[in-house]
Amino acid sequence: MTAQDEMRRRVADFLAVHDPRSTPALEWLQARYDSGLAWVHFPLGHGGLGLPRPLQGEVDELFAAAGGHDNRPRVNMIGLGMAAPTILAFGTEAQKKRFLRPLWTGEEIWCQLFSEPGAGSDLAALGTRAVRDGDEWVVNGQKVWTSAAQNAQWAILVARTDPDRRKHAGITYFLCPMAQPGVDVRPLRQITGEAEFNEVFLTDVRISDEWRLGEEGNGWRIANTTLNNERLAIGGRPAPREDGMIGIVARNWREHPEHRTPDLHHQLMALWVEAEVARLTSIRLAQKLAAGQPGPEGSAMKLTFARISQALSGLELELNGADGLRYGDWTMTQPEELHFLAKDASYRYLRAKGNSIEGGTSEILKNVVSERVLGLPAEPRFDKDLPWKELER
Amino acid sequence: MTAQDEMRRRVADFLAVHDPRSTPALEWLQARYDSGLAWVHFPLGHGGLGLPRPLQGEVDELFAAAGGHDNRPRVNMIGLGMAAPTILAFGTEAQKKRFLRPLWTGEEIWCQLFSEPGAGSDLAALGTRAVRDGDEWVVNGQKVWTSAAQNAQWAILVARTDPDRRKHAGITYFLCPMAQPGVDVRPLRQITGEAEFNEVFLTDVRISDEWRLGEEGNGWRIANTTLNNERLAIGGRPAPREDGMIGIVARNWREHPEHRTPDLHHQLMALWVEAEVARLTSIRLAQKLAAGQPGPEGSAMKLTFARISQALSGLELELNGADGLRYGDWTMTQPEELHFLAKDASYRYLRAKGNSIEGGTSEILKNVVSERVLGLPAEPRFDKDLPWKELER
Amino acid sequence: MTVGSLLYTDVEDDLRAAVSAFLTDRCQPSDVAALYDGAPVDAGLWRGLAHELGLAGLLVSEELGGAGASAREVAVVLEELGRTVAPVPFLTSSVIATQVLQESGSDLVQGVASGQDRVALVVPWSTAPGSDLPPLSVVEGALCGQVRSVAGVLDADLLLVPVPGDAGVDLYAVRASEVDARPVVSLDMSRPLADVDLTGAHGTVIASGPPGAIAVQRGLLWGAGLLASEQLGVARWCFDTTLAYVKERRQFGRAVGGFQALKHRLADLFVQVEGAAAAARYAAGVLADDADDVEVAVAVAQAHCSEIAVHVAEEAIQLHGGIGMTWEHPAHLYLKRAKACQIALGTAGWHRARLADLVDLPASAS
Amino acid sequence: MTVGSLLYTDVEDDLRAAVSAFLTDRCQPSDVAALYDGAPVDAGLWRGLAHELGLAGLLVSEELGGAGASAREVAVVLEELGRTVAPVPFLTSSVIATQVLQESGSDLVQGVASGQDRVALVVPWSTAPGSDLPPLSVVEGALCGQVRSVAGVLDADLLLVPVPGDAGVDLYAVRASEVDARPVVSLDMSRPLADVDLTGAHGTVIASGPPGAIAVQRGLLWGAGLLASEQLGVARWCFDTTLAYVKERRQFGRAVGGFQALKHRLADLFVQVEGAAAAARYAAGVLADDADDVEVAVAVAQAHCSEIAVHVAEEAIQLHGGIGMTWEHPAHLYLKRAKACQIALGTAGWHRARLADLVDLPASAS
Repeated sequence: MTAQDEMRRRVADFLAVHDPRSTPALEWLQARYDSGLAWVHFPLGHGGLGLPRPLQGEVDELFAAAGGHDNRPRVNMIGLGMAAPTILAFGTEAQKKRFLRPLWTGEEIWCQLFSEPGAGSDLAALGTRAVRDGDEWVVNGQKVWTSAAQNAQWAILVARTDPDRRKHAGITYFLCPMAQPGVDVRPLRQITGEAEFNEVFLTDVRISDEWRLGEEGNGWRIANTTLNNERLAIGGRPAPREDGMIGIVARNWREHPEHRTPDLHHQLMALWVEAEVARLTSIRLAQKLAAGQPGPEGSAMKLTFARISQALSGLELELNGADGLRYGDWTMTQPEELHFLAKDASYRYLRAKGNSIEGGTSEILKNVVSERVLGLPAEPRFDKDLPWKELER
Repeated sequence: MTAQDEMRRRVADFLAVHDPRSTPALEWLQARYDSGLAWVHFPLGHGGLGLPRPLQGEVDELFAAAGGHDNRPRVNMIGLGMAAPTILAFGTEAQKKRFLRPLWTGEEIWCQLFSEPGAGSDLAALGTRAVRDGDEWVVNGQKVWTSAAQNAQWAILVARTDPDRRKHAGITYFLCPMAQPGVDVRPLRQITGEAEFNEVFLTDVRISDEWRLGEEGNGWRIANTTLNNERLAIGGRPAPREDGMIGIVARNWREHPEHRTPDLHHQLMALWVEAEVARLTSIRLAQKLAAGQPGPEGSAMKLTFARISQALSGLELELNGADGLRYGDWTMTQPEELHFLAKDASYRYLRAKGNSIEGGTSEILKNVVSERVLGLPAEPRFDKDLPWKELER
Repeated sequence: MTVGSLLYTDVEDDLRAAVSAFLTDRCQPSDVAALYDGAPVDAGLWRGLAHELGLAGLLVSEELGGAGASAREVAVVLEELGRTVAPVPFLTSSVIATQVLQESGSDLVQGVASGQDRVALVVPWSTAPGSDLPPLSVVEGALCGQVRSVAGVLDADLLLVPVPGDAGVDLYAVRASEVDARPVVSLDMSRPLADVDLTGAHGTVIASGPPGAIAVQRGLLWGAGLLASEQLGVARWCFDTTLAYVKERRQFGRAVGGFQALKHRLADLFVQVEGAAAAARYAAGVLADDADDVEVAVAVAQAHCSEIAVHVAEEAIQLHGGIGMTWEHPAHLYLKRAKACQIALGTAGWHRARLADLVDLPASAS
Repeated sequence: MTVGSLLYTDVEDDLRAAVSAFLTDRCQPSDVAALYDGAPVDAGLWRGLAHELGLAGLLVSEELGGAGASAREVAVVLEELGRTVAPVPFLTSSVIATQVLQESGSDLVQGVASGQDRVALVVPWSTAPGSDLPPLSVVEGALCGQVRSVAGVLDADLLLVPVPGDAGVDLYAVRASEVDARPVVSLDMSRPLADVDLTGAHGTVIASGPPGAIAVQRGLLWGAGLLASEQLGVARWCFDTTLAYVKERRQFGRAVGGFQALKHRLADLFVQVEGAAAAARYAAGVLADDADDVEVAVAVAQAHCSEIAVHVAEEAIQLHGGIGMTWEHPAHLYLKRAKACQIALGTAGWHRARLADLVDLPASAS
């Protein structure tokens, strides 16, 4: 029996016993986790069956088709996409037991306490301090760009535990309870008017050593695992033609003949071609990955999509003429998830500016492509071997 | 009497005595030099009157209007534009006496032996060696990108005289007689088919110490004077609208309605605007210079003109359709001067590629703008303080 | 045609210094940001500029109570207003409406000059010189129709309403109290727009037929040409602020402005902003001299400056990294102004198309 | 429509290896450069490719003596021919003319398959699929007229001459000896053009009316779609060569490829070349499957690949510094091929305009 057959049989068996219509959501999700059908590529006992990762897509589709409850993946993106694989890779058995199940079922939402005002692209320069005090760590510092912090029960956190070592070496990785005293979450308003993200101020926050992930001083390596999962998640799924922004602008063009000019047409067609080529390129990349030719080229796709989405959203405002001068609503809100395409054109224009910053700026990604894909020399570094505390900041 | 009045009076007096129609060219030019009307901003005795530099333009116009002989400035660009100001600034009295007059009259044509295959943008890395032997220097090495070498009697030359010192410190500047044994000039063919430049191989070439310009080891500073004069010369004179490449392409557009497409029109108009803005910018820069607000912004103009000229010449081939696929003549020739605009569109397309390389690559010029105009940090350097002989090449 | 001075005179430098000092004192980025949350515009800001600095009637001749200055001085003021994204009706009232009134020979211009009346031309803010005006009609002496996305109308005292007809434009002067102007949530709240319902409003015809059309076109042409200087001011703030930031911001143990890719981008931006300065100054000079080249100069200035202001503002956001995406940092105020200005008074594409006609480079064979 | 594999099969990899080995052995850059100085094309090069490797009839079915391969294999051959700027009539004869003959149902295709006949379609090399054909006439059974800038005709044995008429195209097969083909000094001497005077030539009509027009269009469409793979080969050579050069060339004590501005440009080029690979492979796949999406796929591939090949070739010249401007360095051969290919079979702009029709994004309201 192939892995696929086994998976299908198990899904069918599960559905025969757990009818989603008659089972409460949480109970159903917990049962699915316990049956190893949460993420089938995870090991037995941790929501999986040790099956090949590509099967997961079909599992989700089968359950969705059967009316299964969903675990609100868009609300817990950090948990599912980043915390879970990191905990799986570096957590103790006890940590995996404690965290993975409520994470997957959505009982516990996660956020990420990585970036700092002074440590963005250069994350390894981070200055949030964690000082050991018996069986606990006392954490002080400021984090930023934390989505979902206002809803999260747990955070993945990196902090400096040894300022005397070089910057990459003195970092430790923690799982931080967000309800702990001293955790102060403040919404961070963006240029759209919304606050998708938060600043998180940490003042004498005590974290049990039990919630340290991996060895002391190994945090940089672990954080990179997390971040690689982020870039993987950002990389494109196969999309139909005219998916996303280009579809919106093309529809706008078709529906508003009165807005057409030769100049806008030139821009539109150039971007249509770019969007189609990007689509084909990302399909080709996925085919390469599937054929076992993996690589860091996902960074290149992120670059491309950011550029095209920014150009298209800018074009759309010009296309809208007098209406391009208007905006939906500047009221500050804290959206639970991002509804990029559902908002108005002016919102998209502003929000798209973040595409080339969040999850690795385009500048950093071009470094990644040129160094890791093309093998060009790394930037000269003056900060790699100095103790962190001696770095100019 | 203002300087301008004085200059006009002297020109009138000169013409009254030296009628160009009845005086042989060389004799007339020598007399003009001796009257201080060659370059009026040069000192007395060296072809000038110590008048303000901006007056020179009118002097040339007055003589041209009176039918004066010209000193073939396009054939001796290196001599007039680069060698002369450098000799004036750094030469001994004897050197100035010996060289400036025949240089200006065109009796002696000059070329420049600076760049080497291994030292282009990084000219200070040059490896041509000059070793002292009594009152002479013995020079060995290879130079490249030497225009007019086949016609030149003299060259300005930089060579390494002390390999034990750091790269910028061990260079000396020479005036090299091109007829000397061991000077081997070979035409260097370009992608256009022509050989505008030469390679010059120097094998045991003996140069009298008399022809050393400035102190031993001071060659880098002197060479920079030469090169700054080059960039000054390249910077734009005030031009009328639709001057140069844009004029050619615009004329082509007007004369060939059958080639017009919306796509080409979009490109044409975008470039027309860029060319007009560049024209206004260079006029504004000249106004700033005249008002005593000088700066290295000339580098920025060269960048811009290179980009626009390349884009326009590429567009012109597309515009020409089936005829854009043709070429004038691939036969190798050695033109005495550059006739960029008089050649066919395909030639211009190829030749324009050099605009962003010769006289400082666009990459180097962007460094210049960012560092010297904007005050951004210099590139990290690993080669500045090492002895030249220890540098990796 | 020869090109006049593209630099600033001493008088212009003094004017700039005065405007700049006033705005530094009275118009902080936080004040502008507050407008997005519904704070009212500080009426004292315009009063100060109009009365203390005498800017309201800058373009109006001295006989009519103005300062009798030229487009060159107006351009300098607009640079400073762009540099501070100041929420004042200078461009709409003291440039566009003033030029319409002057061209119409209307003595209402004295109200502008005295600083008593703020005046707005009632067209969508995206209207380019030479493009169609919104259809309006007059029924039994009263206006009838709506105009969307109009700038400068919310704080105006007097509106100039062009009613296009077969023989040109009938231009009505209408008191603001006659019309219903509904505020629009605008991309650029530092120049908020309104939807204007004119139905039932009464006014006075101050020009009609071809002269009315000419007056409106002159207002729009001056608006577009001088908007370039406002865009230059926006671009300069973005460039200067970004340059300062990359010199100071350190990552990987270095100022980020020392990374070559950023250096080259800043060099490119410098070239583009210098180009914007040349184009905007040329347009201002030609408008001041009422020279033959006006239409070309305005089209070139708009085609270049409106793209450059947006590009520099976008680069400012990007090169500031995350901080540029925050509400707290003023960069977004400039991005929103720059993008709105790109659409205002005709897009770059519109002006390139206009230019094609002006310089005899037709799009197609026919 | 779903997207098939955009990768290479093992069979395609083997084919590439064989073609590459042959060309490495037989077609040096110096051989190509010599063509610009009037050296004759080495006839053995095409003979070897045609007979030893059996490429002449790659697209011809096995019954008719060909290899019965698909557009996918042809694309791989074209990538290698682009990578070596090889002076052979594969694209003109074995792709374009072959498709015209196959669509016409002419048994002349057997001559192509056997390697005996090189065939050329007599249209200007700039002719895009769907664009007008040059006017020719037939007077008393003999052809009459000239066609400028025709590719593949100088070494052709047989010419296919389309004579447009009211009801379509009459397609004549004419022996090369019947016509006067004057060589043209070409921008790309590795695919030299000729001006063809057909006056007085006699031939055989192999298709006429609408089927003739369809046959010609099919040839041009296949040519344009597969030219993208040749352009990909050109772009790949330029990219690979430049990447290797900047790693090795040292200035200021560092490999120039370590300067960040260059690193970022190379990253951009990489992205563009990968895009070209995806677009070219998609076009080849869709042509191979004769799928509905053919016209869109061809237009996208041309719109992207023809720009990218030129851009990468231009960047190769620039990033090689002075050496790239020399005759001695092969980069110029690729620049000339890339620029000629940009114009060949329709410019990117032409293909974007075609695409606008195909995907219902009309230029104007009417």
